[in-house]
Amino acid sequence: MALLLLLAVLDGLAYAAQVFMVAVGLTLIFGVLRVLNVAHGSFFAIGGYVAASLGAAIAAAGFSSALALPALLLASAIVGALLGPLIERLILARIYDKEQVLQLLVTFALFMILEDVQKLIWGVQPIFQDAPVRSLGQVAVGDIVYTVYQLYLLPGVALAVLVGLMWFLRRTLTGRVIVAVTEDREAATALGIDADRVYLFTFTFGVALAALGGALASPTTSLVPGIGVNMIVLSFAVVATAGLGQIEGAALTALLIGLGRSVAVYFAPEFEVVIPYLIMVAVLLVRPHGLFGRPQLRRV
Amino acid sequence: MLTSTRRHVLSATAALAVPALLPRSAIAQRRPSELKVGISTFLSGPASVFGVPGRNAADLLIEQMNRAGGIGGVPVRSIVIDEAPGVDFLLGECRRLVQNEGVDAMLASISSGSCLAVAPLAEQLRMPTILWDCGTQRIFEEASYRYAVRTQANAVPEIVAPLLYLAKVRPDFRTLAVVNQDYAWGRDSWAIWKAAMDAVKPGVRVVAELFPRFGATDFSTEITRLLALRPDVIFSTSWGGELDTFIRQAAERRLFERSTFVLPLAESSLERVGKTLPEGVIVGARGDHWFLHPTAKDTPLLRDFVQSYRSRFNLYPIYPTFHMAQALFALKAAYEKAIAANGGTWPSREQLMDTLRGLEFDHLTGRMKIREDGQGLEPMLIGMTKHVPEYPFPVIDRMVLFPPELTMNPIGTKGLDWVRLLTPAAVQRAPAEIPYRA
Amino acid sequence: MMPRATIVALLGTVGILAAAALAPWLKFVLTVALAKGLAVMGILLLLRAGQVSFGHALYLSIGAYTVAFLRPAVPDLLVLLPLAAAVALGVGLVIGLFVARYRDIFFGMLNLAFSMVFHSLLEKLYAITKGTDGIRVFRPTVAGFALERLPYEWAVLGLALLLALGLGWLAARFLVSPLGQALVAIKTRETRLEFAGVSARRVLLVAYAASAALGGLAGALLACTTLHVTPHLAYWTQSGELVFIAILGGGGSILGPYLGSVVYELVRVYAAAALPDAWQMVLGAVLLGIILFASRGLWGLYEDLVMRGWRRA
Amino acid sequence: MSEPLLSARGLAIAFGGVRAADGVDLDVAEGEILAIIGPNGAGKTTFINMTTGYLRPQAGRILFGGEDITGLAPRAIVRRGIARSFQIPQLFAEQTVIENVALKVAARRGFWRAFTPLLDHTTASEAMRLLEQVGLAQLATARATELNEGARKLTDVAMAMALEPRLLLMDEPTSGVASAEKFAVMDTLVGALRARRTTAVFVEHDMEVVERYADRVAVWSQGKILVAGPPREVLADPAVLREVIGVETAHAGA
Repeated sequence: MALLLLLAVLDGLAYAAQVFMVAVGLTLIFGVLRVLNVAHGSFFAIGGYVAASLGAAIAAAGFSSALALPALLLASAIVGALLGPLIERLILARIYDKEQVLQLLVTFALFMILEDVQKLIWGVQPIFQDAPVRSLGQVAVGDIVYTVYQLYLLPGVALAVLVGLMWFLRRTLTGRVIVAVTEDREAATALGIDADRVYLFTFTFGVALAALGGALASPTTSLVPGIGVNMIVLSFAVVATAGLGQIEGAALTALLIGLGRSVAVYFAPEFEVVIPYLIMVAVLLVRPHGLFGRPQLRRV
Repeated sequence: MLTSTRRHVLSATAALAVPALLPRSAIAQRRPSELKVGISTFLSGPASVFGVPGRNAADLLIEQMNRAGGIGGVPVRSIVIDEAPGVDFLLGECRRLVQNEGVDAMLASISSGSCLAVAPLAEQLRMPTILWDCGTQRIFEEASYRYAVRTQANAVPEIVAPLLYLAKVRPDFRTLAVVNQDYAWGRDSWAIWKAAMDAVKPGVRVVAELFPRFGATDFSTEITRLLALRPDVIFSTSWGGELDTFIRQAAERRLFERSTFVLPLAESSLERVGKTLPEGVIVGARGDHWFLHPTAKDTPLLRDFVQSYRSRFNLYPIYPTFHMAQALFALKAAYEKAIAANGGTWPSREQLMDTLRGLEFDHLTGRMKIREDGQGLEPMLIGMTKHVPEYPFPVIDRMVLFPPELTMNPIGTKGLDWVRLLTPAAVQRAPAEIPYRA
Repeated sequence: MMPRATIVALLGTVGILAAAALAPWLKFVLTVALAKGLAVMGILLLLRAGQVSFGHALYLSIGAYTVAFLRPAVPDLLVLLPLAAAVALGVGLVIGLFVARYRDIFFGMLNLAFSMVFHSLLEKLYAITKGTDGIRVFRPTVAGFALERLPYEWAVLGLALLLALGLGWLAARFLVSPLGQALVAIKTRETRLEFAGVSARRVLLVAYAASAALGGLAGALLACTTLHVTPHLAYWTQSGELVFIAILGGGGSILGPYLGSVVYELVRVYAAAALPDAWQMVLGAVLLGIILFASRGLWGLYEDLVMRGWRRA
Repeated sequence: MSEPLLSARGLAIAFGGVRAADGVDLDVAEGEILAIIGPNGAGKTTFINMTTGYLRPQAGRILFGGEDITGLAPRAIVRRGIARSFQIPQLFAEQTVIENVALKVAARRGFWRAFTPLLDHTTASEAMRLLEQVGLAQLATARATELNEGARKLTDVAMAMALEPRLLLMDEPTSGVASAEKFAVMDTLVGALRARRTTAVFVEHDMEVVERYADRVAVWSQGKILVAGPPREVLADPAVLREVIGVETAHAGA
């Protein structure tokens, strides 16, 4: 029983890491831009596809498979740098003054477009590039074999991203400007913060994080059409549960979802699918503004 | 005021004019100048893994057919529609094909839900419809259709055959776990397997029933469970990207070393997963087809098809391409038989359907028959993976071709009831194994 | 304003009937569009209050499955439709009591959560719902008459049109009533409403329950049109589609949902016919264009183009 | 002396370290017009916020017509007959002036009508009467966003009066109003109040306005009521001059 629980916790942690990586970029973008970015799932998928293509190119060129890991980072940087500014400047920037629902729908339209773009570029055959997983090997817990990638690397990267982001947001000037905009957009703009640049930077950064989520997932899963769709709903649930733009909240929510899911798979598999939603409803019932969300001052 | 009213009328007419140009009815008893075939398949979403190869096969085969004179001397043209957006959209599209494009026949759908919705519509519209890939046995068990037939087997033999194979090659297994996708096929196939297993090999203990969400990308928790439970057999009817992912993740964590896998749809993943899939895994192909089919692989028909498919799409054909071929070959055979019986005149829709029922026709890997209730009868190819130097992916060894008599319920029975009547003796009636030959 | 909208509505009705008569296959597409238009009208009510539900597919599927389950016992269309609307209304009231406390993303996501839970129930309770295979609905009688395919299709289209007109008229009246105006007030400054002694939560609940009933009715009409229901109706992309249509049509008039819905279905059909591999891209591009260049939707575009011309004339 | 309409006892509230109210006792008699003056940030608006239920006092009680209304929800307090207007009027931006007022009329007369127009005959004519009283009749169909500040203030007051309150609380009714207009605005406003015999409390910075329109003045300073009485006496009080008006004038000059 003790071993069983340990295994459930390990599985939960590994899954939580994935969930966090999927949701953190969306949380950041939502916190600052207040745009619920449906295209986030597309960026996730494109990150995965670009990483897989890079990995395949590396393998084809005969380079060492040790390069496969940094290639994941490179892929997310490429996707962020290419798509982020393009979409933010060309599309989002035109509608910041419009209603939120229009902003959301714009990203929905983008999602539909990008969905077909992926299909045109990468086809419909599942793509799998697991060199990074293989290069790291396995590790045993009791007599249960785990991959190092899943047990150490994914949670490690998630933790690093969490700590790095917190440091960035609290200790650097850019980070504190972002926090200021998250907390009170009007006040921050009144203080002379150049909101345009903050938006551009945050969106690009968020896209890169989404792509990183996809890139990190790509060695463990097949990339198929529609892979982004599933990510969207999950990350939406995380953002709402966490509280607006709360990175720590996203981490805690991911942890709850990860552990909840693995406990469900072990003891009540029927409930696995609805775990994120049950957690969300439960959290919002007790804390109407999310785990870490503060009620926005009601304006009279 | 007057002018503006006129403008209204004008714009309304303009809006009407577009669709009004389109409709035309086509109930042709005369030999048409072109045979239009509507094809519904997945062009987007995860099931496009099957849908696009199916469409590709149709494109290739129709080209070849037309070069050889088409069907009954009439060239064939396909109109493809996407079934991914759901039933309401698909039914609208089917109506468009029938009532506007005037198609002469429909080849319908991969998803069982789509087929269950399209078959009644075919009936209403009197549209000859061939169900080309969907698997649910419910269609012809719960209703009878005059205008719909199916040119492949269904879920019952697709599940019974691998079970009989397993019982034959590993008669000693005592525990089993299932990992199926959480949707109708995953649930249906498990219900059939469980009922049949209790009849053929009573006393096997099911240690885990795992149904990860459809579209899941991570099976690590399930794999941990399976590693800890150590079942003798792991059964999964998953397919596409999810099956690939499951195989990779299981292989990386050495699950294959602990349990025997039964993967009835894995033929369609072999090329993609490559030798990550170890030897000794029981695999199936949803019917009597594989590009190295043991009895047909040296026939010019299959060899040429595999070659031209490969050179065009850079992949080996997988089961949906064979299913598409079966549907097109059946259509051609039925038309030509009906024309001959008609003394050379073009058959009516009803004549076509009457001919399809009971039709025997040749396809890429052999000869098959459509039963009187519209259900196709084909053998089931089941075998075991083996690594050979000729291919960068596993091939199928120790193949058994289960005949329909052994695995398919007779007309008028329900598959799920029928499998409960199976006996352990059924295992012994399985034909001999055929080894892989290079 | 009002008489002009009435003229447009009547012209639209004639147009739809003429199109369905000239092109039989359009009859189905238009019936589906009208049914969805009803649900979108519900979305519009919530949009007036600035709230976006990402889960109204829940009510669509509740309506559809109510028809599927009750059809064996209740054979008539004219009974099935109000029953479905009533069931959806009941569920909407219960869920509304909970979600009307929330705003913005929380409102949207809680709705999403409920619809996704229902979606997985539909898939999980395989023994009852037949999972993703769905349930076949046998053609119901209409006012006691067992109709053949063609008259039945006309009957459903006619009913959908009548419902669209009648409920559209009611909804238009609702929007100028105190409750309807209070919805707009929720969007601009909810606390002010509280200082008038009006419970914003209760106002939103009324609109929510109405939108649920409209969704249920739409779902029931869809079920009676397609005669086959699947859990896909409850999936979040369907909810997104409803919001999509609402924005496409424009929130300025009660005709917007129907305009949006008809255009949406037609664009999808023609895009799928022209580019079967990239129809999503076409739809996405149309929506993008509308939002960037005509953010008041098709109705707004119509007002700009036609009404302005009208005034000049 | 008859029982006061509104009676606050020992009200206290602090934000962070700032004591906005620190044991405030204040009575408002039926029918009077009371002005509250005091330095910026002294807690005058906080008093309105506490009385209308937007903020809950940390200590003390508020009685209205003898009933304890401390901590009730804004909605419940409105129903008991207390309405307010705001320092910065936030009208319902998407609606016209008459619709803004009619919403409040409807809120009083029967709000739960779903299929009859907000502007039905009775509601519309009552809203129009209110607009006439504040002199805005000619702007009735203008959009709320098109008004100048004075008209916005008056609309806001008309909206509050539409609730037919027994007590009306107004937060700086002349701030933002051009000084040429302020007496005209106040004349209409106070005229309407007197005509309806509505009790009113208004927070004000402009001493001319206070002197001219208030029956009584209360001086709010450092979380307490420094002094209360008729305008002439209070505004002549040297302590008040030093504490409040001195600061005020210096501030206004800056």
